[in-house]
Amino acid sequence: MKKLINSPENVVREELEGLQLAHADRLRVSFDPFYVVRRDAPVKGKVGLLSGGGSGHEPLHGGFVGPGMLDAACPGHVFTSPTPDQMFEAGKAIHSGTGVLQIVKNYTGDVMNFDLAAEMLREEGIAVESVLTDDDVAVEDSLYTAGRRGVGLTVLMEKLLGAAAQKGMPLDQLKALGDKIRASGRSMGMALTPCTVPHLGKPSFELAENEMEVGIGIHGEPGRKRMPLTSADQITEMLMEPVISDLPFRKGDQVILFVNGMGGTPLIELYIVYRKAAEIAARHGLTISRNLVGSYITSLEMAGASITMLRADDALLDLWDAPVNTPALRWGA
Amino acid sequence: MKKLINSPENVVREELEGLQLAHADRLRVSFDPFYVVRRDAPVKGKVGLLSGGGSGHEPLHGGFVGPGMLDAACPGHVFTSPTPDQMFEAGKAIHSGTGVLQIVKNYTGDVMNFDLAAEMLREEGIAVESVLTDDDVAVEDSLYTAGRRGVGLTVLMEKLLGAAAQKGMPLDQLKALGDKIRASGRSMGMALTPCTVPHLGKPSFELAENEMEVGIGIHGEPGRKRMPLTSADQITEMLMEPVISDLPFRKGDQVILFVNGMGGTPLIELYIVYRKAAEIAARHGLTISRNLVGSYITSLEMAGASITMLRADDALLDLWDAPVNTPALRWGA
Amino acid sequence: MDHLTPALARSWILSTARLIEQNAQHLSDLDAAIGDGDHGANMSRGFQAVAKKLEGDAKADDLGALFKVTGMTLLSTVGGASGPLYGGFFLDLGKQCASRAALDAKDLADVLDSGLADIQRRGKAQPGDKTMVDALAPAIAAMRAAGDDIVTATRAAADAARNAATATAPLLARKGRASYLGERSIGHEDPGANSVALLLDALASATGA
Amino acid sequence: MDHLTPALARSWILSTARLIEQNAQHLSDLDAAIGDGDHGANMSRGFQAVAKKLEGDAKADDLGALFKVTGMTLLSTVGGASGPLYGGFFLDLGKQCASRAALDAKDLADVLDSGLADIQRRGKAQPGDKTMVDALAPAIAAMRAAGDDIVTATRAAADAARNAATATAPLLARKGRASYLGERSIGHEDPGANSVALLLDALASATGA
Ligand SMILES: Nc1ncnc2c1ncn2[C@@H]1O[C@H](COP(=O)(O)OP(=O)(O)O)[C@@H](O)[C@H]1O
Ligand SMILES: Nc1ncnc2c1ncn2[C@@H]1O[C@H](COP(=O)(O)OP(=O)(O)O)[C@@H](O)[C@H]1O
Ligand SMILES: [Mg+2]
Ligand SMILES: [Mg+2]
Ligand SMILES: [Mg+2]
Ligand SMILES: [Mg+2]
Repeated sequence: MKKLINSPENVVREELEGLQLAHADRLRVSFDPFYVVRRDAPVKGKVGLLSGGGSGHEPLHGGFVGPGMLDAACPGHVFTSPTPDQMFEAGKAIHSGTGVLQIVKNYTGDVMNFDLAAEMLREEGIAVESVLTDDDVAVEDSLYTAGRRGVGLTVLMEKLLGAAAQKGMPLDQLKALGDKIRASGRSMGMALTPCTVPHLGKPSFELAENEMEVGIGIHGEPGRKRMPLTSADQITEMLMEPVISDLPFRKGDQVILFVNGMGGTPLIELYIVYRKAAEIAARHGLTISRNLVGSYITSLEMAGASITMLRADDALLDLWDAPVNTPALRWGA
Repeated sequence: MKKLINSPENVVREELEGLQLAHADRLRVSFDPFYVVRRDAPVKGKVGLLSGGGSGHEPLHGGFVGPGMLDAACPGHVFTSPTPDQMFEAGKAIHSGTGVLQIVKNYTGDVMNFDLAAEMLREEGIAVESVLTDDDVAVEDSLYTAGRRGVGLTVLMEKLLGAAAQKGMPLDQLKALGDKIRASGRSMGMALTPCTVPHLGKPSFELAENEMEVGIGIHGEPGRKRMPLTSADQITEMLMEPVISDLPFRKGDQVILFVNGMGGTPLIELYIVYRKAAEIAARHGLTISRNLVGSYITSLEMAGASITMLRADDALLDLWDAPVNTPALRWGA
Repeated sequence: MDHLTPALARSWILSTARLIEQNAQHLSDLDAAIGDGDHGANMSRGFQAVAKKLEGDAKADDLGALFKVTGMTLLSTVGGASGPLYGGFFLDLGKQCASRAALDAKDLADVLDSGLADIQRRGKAQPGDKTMVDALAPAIAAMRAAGDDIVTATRAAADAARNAATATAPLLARKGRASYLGERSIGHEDPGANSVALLLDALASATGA
Repeated sequence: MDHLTPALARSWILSTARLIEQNAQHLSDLDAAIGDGDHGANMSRGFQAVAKKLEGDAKADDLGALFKVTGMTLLSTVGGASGPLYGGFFLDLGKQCASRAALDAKDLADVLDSGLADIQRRGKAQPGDKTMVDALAPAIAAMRAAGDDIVTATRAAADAARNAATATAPLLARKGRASYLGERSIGHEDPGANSVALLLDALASATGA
């Protein structure tokens, strides 16, 4: 295991210390329990936006705390859902009287821990709503699984709801908007290499030099199928096709196209994927109204990429364009 | 070799196609010869800022083209300096009558090719100046080497001169400012893993599971010394100490601290390095007035990090804070 | 020995902590095969915290308080799917035992059954879904079938849990992360079923000691 | 055969392109050891472009034009350090030959010496710095020493370049990327010296054919 760390136990704490030192102008970090919060929280008259999940997906979620996006983020241990006391304390810290909206990726652990936190917050008299992301088309959505995983759409959800909350949208409307976004976005990812969770010290799965794993999530879990490694163009087809046909996206749709790196894949390769994804979108008569290319929701140092598409009307595009000022996503401010 | 590419020969062309498709609002790409240029070039009354170098360091330089930073960037093949005809055509495209400033990393090939381009541009009656970056303290700067390499400082140089050019600073003053920045910044880097140049298909060097390479540049060349892998804190000391003592940075200095990832190192580790770097800076009585944490000047998928420090007065800090709107660096716009 | 007293319950929890610690790597290895490889770390972090809490806490001298502090601590330290499930399980045990000095074998089975119901309410897993439920349900059944002697009953439960954990291998996972693997989850034992087997092994040791 | 005619010069360049192509991997391997591993790719990209240019260009029928088009093409296709050095070298040859129909052995040595000077002016390398200069300089000296027969002279130059390229191994690099390695550059042959050896081998083949 080759990592720039001091000890596996201290990875999350030390990362948070670095995050706080680097961005003290925008955020502060609570260390007991762990959460990252806007420096100016609670923001008067604004619904508090709360997210979180296992660490190892940086910049998600801590790097998205700031004006125009999240009010607080709760990091768990690496690839492990955070605990309810974190969301409970963070929720209280960001509640300004207008309630708290939780953005939760659909993983059994995340859902149960956020649910517990919501109960605890409600007992304090705080109105809480939750929005799920479950955009990963690699998972068969049926009664017989834990349901689709929340992956790349989470980044777009946090940006869009962040903008809406910043504009003063009340809790129930935010919840409805979140559900609409949830219903309008789909993702699929693949890996060229596994990643190594620090305290395990060995790769999460094995892949031969000529193999890739298609349909991975973001937790270093193996994917749905293992295949011979092929070209970027073919891989992009393999990701785009199920994304498009699942929603389905239809001729004439405006979309936000998000090409995401899993952590160890350089930007040069993401643009090669973007090129093909844009070509495929055009072939289907889709208009790419906005895009995002980079490593925003990662699996440690895993090499690979995921593609997320969100059908977006003009109102969503306005929210996308609204100013955002976080460590990892910033424009207009 | 596991990469999201189609064929080694087409990596640069296809990456540029993706870059153009994703950022057509800000830039366009010339394919014969290769260069990336601001969509609104030439910008009236503004000195044209031109840089370039081998590909494989993305987002450097193409990702830094846009208002407040570069007017054009010339990408060579992977890890190979671009050719003079590229800089010649790009230089003509961005010249609005007030001349062109070249930002050149100090590598034999880059220097010679940019020099040839400058000669060609001058023959066209265009005023050309060049600023070198040679901030890598890992290289002994003596008569007996090619001199220090230009590494991380290049990113800061492009941002700062970009802001100054945007404000209308004339060519000779830009050149002087560039020389001042050159004299005020130092860097050092290390690698945990090598990288693989696409057309070579095998790693640039070999490193055992318990080894690291200290004093690497950004071209996949082996570093100055190979050592047993140690903790992030000790590695950070190993990078910071020579950076501080070389300039030297002195108690009371204001600095911009830049912790850079080499491409395959996740953000979580960069913040662990930042944490220690900030602590060391404080120990030396340095004030970190601004910082940058992320993978901005990379070596393909190499895992590792570099640290750059630049002594900055208030005028430089103002330039740092000025709006910038490029694919990879953006704020205030 | 025919009752689970607060002293025995405390030794149950502490001995679970020790067993989890010894088997953490194995639990994580099982989780790496069909999940994300953190089950051992999660459980060991949680039970180490519980052990520390109990060692420094003389107040937890009745069953209700003991299980409550165990549940609260697991809830705030384990995380993942197993945190709320194990945490909720012990919180439920705490509620059931609030006013009881000790449990006989039948009480114990009832209380565990209530805890199991809490796990199923929260996680919505049915027997056969390849989760911790698959070890806990047959263990409680075996405990009931074994009669009134608590030593025999808990040993029977431990054996049943162990066998049931092994028997999760051929199942197709329908809950938790392993369900993402579909057919590929077949052939691997469920990590949570294995940690349940340790929990019940510790219970048998505690009552049998 | 006592002159380098345009036809022979053309066959020199084309045969260089072939030799570079055959040895590209080897040149890159040498460069990987002490540089960045692209010398073979750079040179082969450049000389393939030159070959294509020459095959489609009947006009380059005098020495001056032939070398000029070679230099211009290398300059705009090779990149790296070797691009300006080889490009400038051939541009200089082109200038020297502007009004000459053919070169005898002595002329050829003079012209190559001028090209070498251009390389040194641009790259500031001295003999012993472990660069292409270390192969080119002794090759020209051997050519002069071998007398008037161009076949003998170019064969002597090729042999000297080959030996000199091998002899760069023990040197400490002082120019180019290899200089960053300091002591670690010792023990590896210089890639550029090796491509010069191929260039002169091609010259000997062209005149001797
Ligand atoms: N819905 C559920 N109901 C019951 N048990 C579950 C459920 N989901 C997961 N589990 C149990 O949790 C175990 C995994 O726990 P752990 O690895 O700690 O959490 P995570 O899956 O979040 O990484 C599984 O082996 C399974 O026994
Ligand atoms: N300053 C110099 N003078 C002469 N030759 C040089 C100089 N710098 C580099 N070279 C030659 O160039 C060769 C490397 O070329 P190449 O690998 O194509 O370029 P780069 O070093 O830019 O990757 C070296 O082996 C050396 O012979
Ligand atoms: Mg987990
Ligand atoms: Mg090169
Ligand atoms: Mg797990
Ligand atoms: Mg080279």
